[in-house]
Amino acid sequence: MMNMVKAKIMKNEEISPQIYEMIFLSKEIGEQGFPGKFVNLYCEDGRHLLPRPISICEIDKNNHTIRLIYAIVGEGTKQISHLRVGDKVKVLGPLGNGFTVEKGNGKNIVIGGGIGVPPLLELVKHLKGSTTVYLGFRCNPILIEEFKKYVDYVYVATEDGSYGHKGNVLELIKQHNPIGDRVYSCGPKPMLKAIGEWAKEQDLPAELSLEERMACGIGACLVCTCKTQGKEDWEYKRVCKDGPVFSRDEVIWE
Amino acid sequence: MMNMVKAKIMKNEEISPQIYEMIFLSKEIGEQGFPGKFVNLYCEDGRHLLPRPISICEIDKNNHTIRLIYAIVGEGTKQISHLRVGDKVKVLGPLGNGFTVEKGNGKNIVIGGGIGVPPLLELVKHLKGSTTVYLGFRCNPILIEEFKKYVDYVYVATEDGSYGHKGNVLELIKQHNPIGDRVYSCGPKPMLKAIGEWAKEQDLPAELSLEERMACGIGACLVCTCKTQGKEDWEYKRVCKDGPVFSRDEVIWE
Amino acid sequence: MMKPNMKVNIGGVELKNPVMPASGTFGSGREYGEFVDLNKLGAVVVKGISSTPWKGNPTPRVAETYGGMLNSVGLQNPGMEEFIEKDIPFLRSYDTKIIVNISGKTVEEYCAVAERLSSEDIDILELNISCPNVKEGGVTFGTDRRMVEHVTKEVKRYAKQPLIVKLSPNVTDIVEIAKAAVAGGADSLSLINTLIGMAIDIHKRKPVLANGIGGLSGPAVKPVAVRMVYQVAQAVEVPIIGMGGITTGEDAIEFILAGATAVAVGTANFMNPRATLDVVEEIEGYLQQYNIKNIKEIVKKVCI
Amino acid sequence: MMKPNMKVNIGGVELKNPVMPASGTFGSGREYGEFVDLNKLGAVVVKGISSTPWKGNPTPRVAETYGGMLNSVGLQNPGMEEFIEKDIPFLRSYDTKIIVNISGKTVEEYCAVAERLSSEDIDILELNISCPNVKEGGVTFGTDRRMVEHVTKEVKRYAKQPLIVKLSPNVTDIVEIAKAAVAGGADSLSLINTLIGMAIDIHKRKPVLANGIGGLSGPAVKPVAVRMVYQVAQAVEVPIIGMGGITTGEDAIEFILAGATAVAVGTANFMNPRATLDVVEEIEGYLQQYNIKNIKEIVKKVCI
Ligand SMILES: Cc1cc2nc3c(=O)[nH]c(=O)nc-3n(C[C@H](O)[C@H](O)[C@H](O)COP(=O)(O)OP(=O)(O)OC[C@H]3O[C@@H](n4cnc5c(N)ncnc54)[C@H](O)[C@@H]3O)c2cc1C
Ligand SMILES: Cc1cc2nc3c(=O)[nH]c(=O)nc-3n(C[C@H](O)[C@H](O)[C@H](O)COP(=O)(O)OP(=O)(O)OC[C@H]3O[C@@H](n4cnc5c(N)ncnc54)[C@H](O)[C@@H]3O)c2cc1C
Ligand SMILES: Cc1cc2nc3c(=O)[nH]c(=O)nc-3n(C[C@H](O)[C@H](O)[C@H](O)COP(=O)(O)O)c2cc1C
Ligand SMILES: Cc1cc2nc3c(=O)[nH]c(=O)nc-3n(C[C@H](O)[C@H](O)[C@H](O)COP(=O)(O)O)c2cc1C
Ligand code: FES
Ligand code: FES
Repeated sequence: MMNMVKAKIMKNEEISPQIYEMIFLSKEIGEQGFPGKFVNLYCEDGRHLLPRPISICEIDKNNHTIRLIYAIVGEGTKQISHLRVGDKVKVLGPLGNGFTVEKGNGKNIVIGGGIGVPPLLELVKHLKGSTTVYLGFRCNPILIEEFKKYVDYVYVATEDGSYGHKGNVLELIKQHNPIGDRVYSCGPKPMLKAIGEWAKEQDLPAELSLEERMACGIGACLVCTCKTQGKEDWEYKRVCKDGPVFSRDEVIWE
Repeated sequence: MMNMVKAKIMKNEEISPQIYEMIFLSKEIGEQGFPGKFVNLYCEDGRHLLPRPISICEIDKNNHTIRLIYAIVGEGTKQISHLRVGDKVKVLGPLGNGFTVEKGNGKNIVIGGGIGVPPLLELVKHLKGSTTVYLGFRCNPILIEEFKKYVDYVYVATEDGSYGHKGNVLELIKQHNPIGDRVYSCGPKPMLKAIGEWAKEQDLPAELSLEERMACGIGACLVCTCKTQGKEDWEYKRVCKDGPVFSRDEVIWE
Repeated sequence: MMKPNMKVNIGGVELKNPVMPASGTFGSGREYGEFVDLNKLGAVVVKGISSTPWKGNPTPRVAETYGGMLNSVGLQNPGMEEFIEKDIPFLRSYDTKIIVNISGKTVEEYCAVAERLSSEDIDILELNISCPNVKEGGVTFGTDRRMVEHVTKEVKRYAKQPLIVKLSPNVTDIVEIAKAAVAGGADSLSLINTLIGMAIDIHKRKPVLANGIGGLSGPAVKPVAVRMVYQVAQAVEVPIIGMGGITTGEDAIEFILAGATAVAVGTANFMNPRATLDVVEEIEGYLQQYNIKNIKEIVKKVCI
Repeated sequence: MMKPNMKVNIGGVELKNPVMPASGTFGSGREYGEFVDLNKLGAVVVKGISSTPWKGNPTPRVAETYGGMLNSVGLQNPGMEEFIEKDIPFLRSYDTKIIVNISGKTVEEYCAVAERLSSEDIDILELNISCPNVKEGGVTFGTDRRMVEHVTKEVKRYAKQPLIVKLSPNVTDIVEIAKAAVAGGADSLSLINTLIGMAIDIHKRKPVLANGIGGLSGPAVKPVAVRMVYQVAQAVEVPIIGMGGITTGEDAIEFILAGATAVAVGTANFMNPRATLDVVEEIEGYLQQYNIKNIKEIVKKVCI
């Protein structure tokens, strides 16, 4: 069940250069939220018509609040960053399929890159068994201490070397060569592709959360497709509705 | 000299149903303002591109503030009414020619209708000689006490009879048959047309402030024309630049 | 206050009100059905259907523009058999009319779809000869008056249901095209499809859409759409379904005054999932405000 | 940082930078001269000039639309004699190029204006065969390929200055029209003029414009304009002046990447009287950001 709400903003602050944290109040979205799902935020500035999809970073079911972390990359996210505490934001959600949280134990390898890191926070809170987290950033890492609250091992790579390993997260993983039962990942396309290939080599199942430009966000308009392996031939699936989380075998990388 | 400024809003309040008063700070516009001139306000909401022309109601040269009175009639004025004290509003002005304020004495007859009343307030402050003011409203008259501060005779007509004469302002004038040397008027087109004809019958010079839909507001685009009598033939003049104030003989009513 | 009569008639089919989604923006109604009671719409118009499955264009398929958007979906659809099997029973469970938008790469393909659908339980067919996002068929049929008449006439031979022809705005003379469709036997016309546009990412120095160009829709195009509906309404007798940038009931009234009997809501769904229903209610509000008892009283009632 | 080279060449005339106002939105530069140093513009393009004074259309002549506007000025102008007397000396006092937009009701009138101006001190002529707001001339010349070639060829016989032909977007095939203008001898093409649109006041139930229909301009039309510039640039060799919704330097870069050698700023002036100059500075900023030394390096450099 999706909800269209005008949600009260409890927080909307810059937490790192050009990175904002928003917390808004919504009982409905809070109750139905799930790791890997996302919401649509609407700018309502008259000029930008399409919603901005943002992943759920954390859900507080007791306080009915949803936390988002978003980067200012263009006009829409800039508009959204101007909203003040107490203002209402138009939100549609929760949307998408979310990650499959394994019921059983086992070893989880969770890999995030850049602005793909936030949705993994809610994920690790739900995972059973033991979890190792790898996070990659260009610079200015975020959320590291928070991940450490829930998992024992958090490894970080930064491209500028300001924190942890200097370089990208895949190098770090290949160095560590971690043993695990499954992989969860979210981040930029090239990283996901590499993670997918690595997981395949290791023969690990992997769930990858993709991004694509969207319009409706609910599966009706078919603009957000990604190439996947169908039964016989390849087919276009909808990132917003059939995803954003796909298994590594499904995705056909271009 | 026109100025494009981001002016700080000192006041923006509803003073009567659907009628707002805005006061903003601008030294430049304050210094060059003059009765009958107007300013362009920009909505800056992304969707409404064209400026909204609003007449100057009062100028406080000491405090560098400009006062406007405007009615909410559509989306643009509604947007503008949402601006808060301390916000900045984009303003271009002062624009247009303004009224000719006679240097000499004599009897001035000033006639306003509806949202055409506010610009006459700054005018009466500048007039020499004796001045009689006639104001017409549908209902909810505004600014009456303020006019009384500057002139001895203020007569009011309201269509619903809630204040003063019940009916329109022209009836009131025809009843009074005031004697004067010149007429100044601002209000809806049908009223101005009637005032123009009445002034002609009485053989009084009259200055009428017109309204027309505008784009540039400075005389460049030729969208705001009104039909006037030229030397030989009729011609279209620009309300924004050649007006908004025209003499009664110039205007050709349709 | 008494509810105004909102019923309108398209090619002999009575719709309970003049509002429907625009093809391609509403899937087959399943997704938006979570926000909108489909029983309350005049009709549901489904996305373009072809004889065999079409994959559509590569992604990205959408670019936001000032007050509008470009899409280059390219008529991705599962083909008529899957559509018939899955979507018709779903839609028939609602008390609304079903309008199926049909696509083809050749006149024969259009005819094949029309023929196959003629025995199915659907109410109206809409012939899309105006999609700018496919190389063959689509807009190439819709911009030449002889082709418009020809394809309409051919499809009409196979269609059992009334036929709407959907026109492209990317033409010099929309009236000529509209007349050609009517000459070919169209029972109704819908307009406008999208304007052809392009957006370039100046940092990557390449088009935002993988396909290069795409179709412009949304509020930005409304003045062009209203003008075309007006011009066509002056020239033909068949009912017109107006669309292009409708986001509110006020927008819909503009089209109706210009000459549209019914209206479709497209891009606005993406801005507001309840848009179709909001438009129904706002049209009703306008009629009540002016004490108009029957919506037909204002069709084409703009005074020039 | 070194200033990039912004010089461009239109039909043999060198402009110091690629930015000019769009005809009809800037008068003859006097009014906007209070906000913008005209010396800093590549050229000033004046409003459409005809042989005798034209009164234009009745008011209202403007309607605001979503992200755009409609105008129906109808080429009001004082005629060429008054223009020559009053405006040329004013403009010549600035260090910028003068482009005169010419209008006519007949081929003969266009030719008469071109002939009269050929002996005047102006740099370039722009032939407006695309105004949607006049009954005769204007858009009727601009939508038929044979007429476009014919009128261009005729005017070319009288014009001493290089000739730009300004194209209408209200056509099925912009490339065909562009090729016709070039075949007629156009030294450059400018596009787009306005799209034909309409807005209806639903409370008065009549068009907002006294003229009924008008020309749509502003950011709303940009995707259509960029697409047409792109298509035309792929097909002809002459320099293109791109316009339609440019409000920022980023918008201008989009047109330049699509294939425009220069750009014109129209409706944006009404939103921001400094718009032309802001666009100059923002283009410069973009070139510096990417360390591009000469603007010519990016003309038509969109990769598909
Ligand atoms: C399922 C999903 C989850 C996401 N989660 C997050 C998140 O948690 N935090 C975060 O910062 N960002 C997230 N993104 C990316 C975010 O949606 C874009 O950064 C944002 O839409 C950009 O909007 P803009 O107006 O600032 O940029 P502009 O470039 O001005 O936007 C123009 C258009 O392109 C679209 N667009 C631009 N970049 C992207 C992108 N990377 N992905 C999808 N659409 C894009 C916009 O939605 C808009 O329609 C997510 C995207 C998807 C699809
Ligand atoms: C010289 C001049 C002085 C004015 N002074 C005042 C004043 O002091 N107080 C006041 O309340 N109003 C004044 N007006 C009218 C005011 O400009 C309009 O009411 C306002 O622009 C409406 O904008 P909107 O977006 O709310 O309405 P909408 O109807 O949504 O506006 C749509 C478009 O029409 C134009 N428009 C609509 N109504 C008018 C109108 N009556 N005159 C001109 N353009 C219009 C708008 O500017 C806009 O471009 C003046 C108009 C002019 C020309
Ligand atoms: C994403 C998208 C997909 C579309 N797909 C179709 C289609 O399959 N068939 C069709 O006839 N029109 C299609 N259209 C055009 C719309 O039906 C409509 O004519 C157009 O978008 C104008 O209306 P709007 O401005 O309200 O969106 C599509 C439009 C969009 C935005
Ligand atoms: C008020 C107005 C008047 C115009 N007058 C003319 C004209 O006289 N001659 C002409 O060739 N184009 C004229 N145009 C068209 C513009 O030059 C330009 O082609 C069009 O507006 C698109 O650019 P824009 O979106 O930046 O405004 C006019 C446009 C507007 C808005
Ligand atoms: S965004 Fe519409 S189907 Fe995914
Ligand atoms: S509004 Fe442009 S000339 Fe008056």
